[in-house]
Amino acid sequence: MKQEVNLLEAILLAASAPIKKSKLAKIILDFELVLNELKESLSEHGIQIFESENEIELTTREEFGEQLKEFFKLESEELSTSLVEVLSIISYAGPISRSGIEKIRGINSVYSLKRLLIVGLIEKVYNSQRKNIVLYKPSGEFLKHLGITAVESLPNYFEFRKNIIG
Amino acid sequence: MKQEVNLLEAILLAASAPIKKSKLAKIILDFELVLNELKESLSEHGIQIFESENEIELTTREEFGEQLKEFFKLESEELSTSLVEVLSIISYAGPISRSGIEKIRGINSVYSLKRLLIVGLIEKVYNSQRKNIVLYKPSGEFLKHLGITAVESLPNYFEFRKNIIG
Amino acid sequence: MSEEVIITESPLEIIFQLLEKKHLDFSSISLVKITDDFLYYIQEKNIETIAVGDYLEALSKLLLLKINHILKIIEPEPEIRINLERYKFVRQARNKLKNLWLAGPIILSSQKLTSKLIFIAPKITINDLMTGLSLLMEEPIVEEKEIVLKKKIHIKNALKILEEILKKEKEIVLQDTFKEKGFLIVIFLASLLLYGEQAIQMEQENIFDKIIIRSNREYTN
Repeated sequence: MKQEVNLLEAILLAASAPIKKSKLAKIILDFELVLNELKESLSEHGIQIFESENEIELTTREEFGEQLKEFFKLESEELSTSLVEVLSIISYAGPISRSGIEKIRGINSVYSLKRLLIVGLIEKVYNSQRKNIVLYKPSGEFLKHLGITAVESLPNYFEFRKNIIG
Repeated sequence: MKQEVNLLEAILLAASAPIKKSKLAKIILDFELVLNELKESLSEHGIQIFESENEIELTTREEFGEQLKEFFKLESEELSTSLVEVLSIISYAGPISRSGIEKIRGINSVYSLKRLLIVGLIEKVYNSQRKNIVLYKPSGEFLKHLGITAVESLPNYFEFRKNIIG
Repeated sequence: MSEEVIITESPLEIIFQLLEKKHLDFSSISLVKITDDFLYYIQEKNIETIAVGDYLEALSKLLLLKINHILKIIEPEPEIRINLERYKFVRQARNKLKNLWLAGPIILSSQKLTSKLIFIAPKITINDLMTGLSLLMEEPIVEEKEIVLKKKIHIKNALKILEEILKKEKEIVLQDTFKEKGFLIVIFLASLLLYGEQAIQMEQENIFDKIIIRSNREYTN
């Protein structure tokens, strides 16, 4: 077991990217168990497993955000008000379609969506029943930037969601 | 002390590249002590501190070399549609920058590039004039696998290239 | 990335800003008070062609509210108010998110650009490569088409054009004279302004029928 846990850790470091759990499960027996062990073994460390619905990744722990920002001299890219607006609708009311966003904003939002896709802050989700409907949701990249693992941790999430979706 | 050890670990993960000890010692008190603590805390893990005279780096443990290859082999064998797409763009429009690829696809492509680099299907090329710009081109091994020696031999090369570069 | 960033601000945002400037809430009566400001804003600003229709729609909702107010018709829940009520929360969410964004990045991934670990011949052939690419080229991205409409249209210019034409023609059929959709909308907005000044008459038999515009002015050539 210990071997498997360490192998998983090594794969995640080598990939330097999120990896599909389903792929990992193909070569790691009892994957879920191994994953939990790894999380456990990292609980006292400066690094952690960042987990989304389908993927996992090795990342830094949020409490070091400030210090890492300083060490690597990182700055948030300036985002225009329209971009933040579309991003907040997708974060609080997503997954949501383009027409849903446009109904809320009262304006064509195609440019903002394109830009957010390219910078990797949002992702497309395809509806399993209706393949031609594209929905948008915030990307793991965006959540990591904010230091959260799920949209539910956003401030006033449920209140804003209820009022925006209506 | 624990905090410092964890900070060091987080820095090393985020960089995933060798960092000068002197640079780290500027922000971490008792650096040597902290470094030893970190080595100690990773002794049972799949990742380790690789130390040279002036630098340290977080790397995978050598004993997993073969298994890592096994895993990425699996990845390479079943390339997802998005990986094939990026590979096609690089083959036909390369050498091309990351932002060039993203402009064509309309979607952030950093993780696809990382994956293709690991399995040796693409290579980095540095622009002779502007050293900080990384361009990507198909690897020689990949071309050989396709049975050609130069990208120009790809079917409809010039027509497709013109179409996608625009 | 030095790409042209096109700002398309929500008309609801503009309405909020106009209200804030006058320290008004968004009750129906306040909205009536800023209708002219909104109209003035549309006339003065360069609005992206892609957004003109949306601004026009917001304007029509405000105008409806104003007409109802003048005629003392009480509408239980004016649509524009419902939109603004919802948008108020979008603005709040936006401010929270903006601050969170600026405080980041908090969690970092490895920034490493990986390098070759192995080479494994993938199970793809030259043809797969070509297919991957042709799919990309054929992919019908509806959104792309709209991006072609990049030029800005100033309402003032549209007014000028419309007046020039009416000088010569006296009477035109709107849809036959202006074929391009984005432009048609702007001209339509301009004609509403002229109609408001009683400079023209507008006729439409049924909804979706063609609109006939007739000049009331006597032009001396």
